[in-house]
Amino acid sequence: MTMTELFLLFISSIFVHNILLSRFLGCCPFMGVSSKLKTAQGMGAAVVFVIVLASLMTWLTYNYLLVPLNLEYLYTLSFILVIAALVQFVELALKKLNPTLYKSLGIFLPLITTNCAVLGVAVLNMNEGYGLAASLVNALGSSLGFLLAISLMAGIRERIEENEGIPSALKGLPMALITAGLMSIAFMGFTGIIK
Amino acid sequence: MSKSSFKIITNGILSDNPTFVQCIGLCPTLAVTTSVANGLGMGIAATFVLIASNAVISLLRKIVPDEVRIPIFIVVIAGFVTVIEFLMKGFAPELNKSLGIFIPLIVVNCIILARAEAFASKNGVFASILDGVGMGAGFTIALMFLGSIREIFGAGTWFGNPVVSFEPAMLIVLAPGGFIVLGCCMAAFKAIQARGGAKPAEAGTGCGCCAMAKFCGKTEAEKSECEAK
Amino acid sequence: MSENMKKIIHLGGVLFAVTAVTGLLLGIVQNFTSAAIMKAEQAARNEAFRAVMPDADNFEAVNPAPDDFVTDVQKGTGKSGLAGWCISVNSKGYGGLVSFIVGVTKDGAVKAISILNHSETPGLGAKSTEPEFYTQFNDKDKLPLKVVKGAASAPEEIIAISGATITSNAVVDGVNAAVSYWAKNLKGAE
Amino acid sequence: MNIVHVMIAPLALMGIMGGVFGALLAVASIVFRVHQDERISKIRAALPGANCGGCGYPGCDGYASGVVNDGVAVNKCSVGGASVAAIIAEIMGVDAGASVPVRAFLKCKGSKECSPRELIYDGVKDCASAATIPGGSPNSCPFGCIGLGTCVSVCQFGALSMGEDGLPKVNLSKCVGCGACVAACPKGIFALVPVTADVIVACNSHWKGPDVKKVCSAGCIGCTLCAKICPVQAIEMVNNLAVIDQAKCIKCGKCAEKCPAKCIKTGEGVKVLEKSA
Repeated sequence: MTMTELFLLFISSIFVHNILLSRFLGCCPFMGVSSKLKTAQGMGAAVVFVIVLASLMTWLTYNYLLVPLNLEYLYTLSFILVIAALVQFVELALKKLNPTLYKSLGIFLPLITTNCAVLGVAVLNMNEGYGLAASLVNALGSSLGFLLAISLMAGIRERIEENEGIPSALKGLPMALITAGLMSIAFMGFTGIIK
Repeated sequence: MSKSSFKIITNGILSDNPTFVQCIGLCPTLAVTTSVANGLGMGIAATFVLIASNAVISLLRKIVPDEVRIPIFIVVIAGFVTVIEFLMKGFAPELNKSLGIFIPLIVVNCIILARAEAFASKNGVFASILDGVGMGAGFTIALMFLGSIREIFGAGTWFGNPVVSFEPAMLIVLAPGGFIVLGCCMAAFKAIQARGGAKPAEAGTGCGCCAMAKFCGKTEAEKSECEAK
Repeated sequence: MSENMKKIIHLGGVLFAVTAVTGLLLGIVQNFTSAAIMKAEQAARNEAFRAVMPDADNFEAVNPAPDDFVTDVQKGTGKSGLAGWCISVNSKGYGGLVSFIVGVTKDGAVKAISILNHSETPGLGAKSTEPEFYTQFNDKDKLPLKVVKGAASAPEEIIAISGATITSNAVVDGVNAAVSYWAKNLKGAE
Repeated sequence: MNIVHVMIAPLALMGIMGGVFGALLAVASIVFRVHQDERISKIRAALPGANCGGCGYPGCDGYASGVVNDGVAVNKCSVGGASVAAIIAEIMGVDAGASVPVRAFLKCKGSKECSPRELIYDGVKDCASAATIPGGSPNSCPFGCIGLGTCVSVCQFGALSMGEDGLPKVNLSKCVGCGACVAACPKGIFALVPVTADVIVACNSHWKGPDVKKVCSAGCIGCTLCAKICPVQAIEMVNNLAVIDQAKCIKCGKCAEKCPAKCIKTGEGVKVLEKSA
């Protein structure tokens, strides 16, 4: 994977194959946490941190534990075990080492364990057969895509809360879903920027 | 079947429908409902995993130390998901191909862990199994309902055989369609509930009402205040 | 320290037990289903190869020399011996890689092609999977192929999908690459 | 189909991974245990958890760590009252000390009949913004209650409700004395009054008599009669407004009878005392 290919992969995983808007990974927190911009960015930052770390750990697990013992079929079990343990470890470490960061970032950590995006990226890296560099670049790109999408969404939803024009049935989540649909159409415009 | 157990099942389908009321498990719901067959396949797979993991988790609930509660639940769920994956690969390859990455992702499907956390780790085996059946049925019905809407309008077919004459709107079957169709269905669901006099269950946007709130970092006061609503 | 040690052993032990038992069960289940999985995968692959090489019925892999287009080569032998080659190709389309198989007969003509997967724009590039595009490649012996718009005047011309010239070019380049690969390393092999 | 590969390998690998992670998490929970005085969590459990701030601390967590770390008085939780104070004292090994519960009291009788509303105010329905208009209040008496219910909306315990006479009513059984209404009222009409207080001046006006008479028939006109009649001199005139010192007051009620404007309320505290005693 040459440098240009890595860069193209980075750009495509942020915009073209945005993990939320075109791959549908990580929608539960995307809908739940995107009502306020500050919490959304906190969640996004926590997700970036966890996805990159998790992709590194899962890549090592797959290539140095599962493949040599040719137990590839255990990838689901081992990946999610690694991720759950990692998230719980990070939460404990963060609470002790940096309480202020824990206040803003840490409360999202338990939600991230069940976030489809983290395992999704890990499994995608495996399916595409990416090397270590490519896996990390894809992880970083996808998680930045997540941060971008959730921040945009939070910004829009904050404005939606104020205006009165929305019919009562659409208030809250239905409106958020339709907004996400329109954002997804916008992101479809990015296909093709990578030749 | 005693009255209360019947209630657990209907609770899973109607009043506590995971997709329309609790709004959890959105990832597969959006991605997989491009066709009814996919929706049905994912629904059945998720239901099997839900029932099996609920049963095992409620069996283990006494011996699980609290610090490692989440990893243990996840390992049990992952075990059953891998079993489903084997069965799918062996006996339903085309369904496996169309569902693709979303089979292993059943492990992190919020519904299953939420039910394990909120219900199975507190109730008996039989009640947990019933809850799994109820929630699974609710999820499957929601998936098939969305799947048929998207397939009829997006591809003009139903279960593969053509049904509609007009030119189907490709967008419905694509990524944005998922969001928009689910949004409209949820709005309709809320409107019907509102007009039907039943107090519209507040769609769980705040994390206070989410079944996963138990091990979320928020303080007790915020959550108790929301439950009281 | 013993109280902490007890806690470490307790937690480690419980998690060990649960994961070990799950691992064991999966091992057993995998053992029973692996035969079925192998068969299903083999069947799917063969069916894809047979689509492009109808008169061959078993295929064995030939380790391909590295090439930026060709990813896999299968030697198809039928009743009358060597029937042809199934060359899997990946070429850069509009939305990403388009991967397909090219059936090349033993005398170098393109028997047929079948698109495996792609991420082209739906409604445009995705039309490459529809018969009226890929059947144009059936039984093409005049090579290399060219993409034209509107109508094909000569046999080696392929009509591009309207609005998806990049995809059409990608497929034709892939086919030409497969044939040139065949000419380079597989010609005359028995 | 050797047994080792099929059965032992997955069992061993997953088992070892599970065991290692279990041990790792155990070590982490020990090494990273945040040193928190367990008394804080015990006190936090005893507190009602309404995070109302009545004790002057940011929520119950703030108060609990305050009690343990800064030695704050154990009876400041007005919501919990004496019972919670006793538990905390016992946790901290300190004596509870008398803590008299307080209740909110409206120092204004300027209802619609006594103080007619001249201006029609249709700005933002909130006392704080109504208090910013020139003249300080849409009502004739600038010290009086505006009546737009900010206090009602702020009260977490549903103890306040808007009366038809335009003044908020305090439901003494629900009021826990958290002081939210005192902070919210732009005119400072609400005051936290100890339950034992029985005689309280229900007016907030510092104008002289004639001006008060023009705007409100129930306002204190600063005639100082109550101060003179009081046998224990518990009443003091603070620029035309009578203020009763609850410590000295013997609750004889003479001032209430003497007051021409009838703006001294009696019998407020007694009802609550019987109930909560």
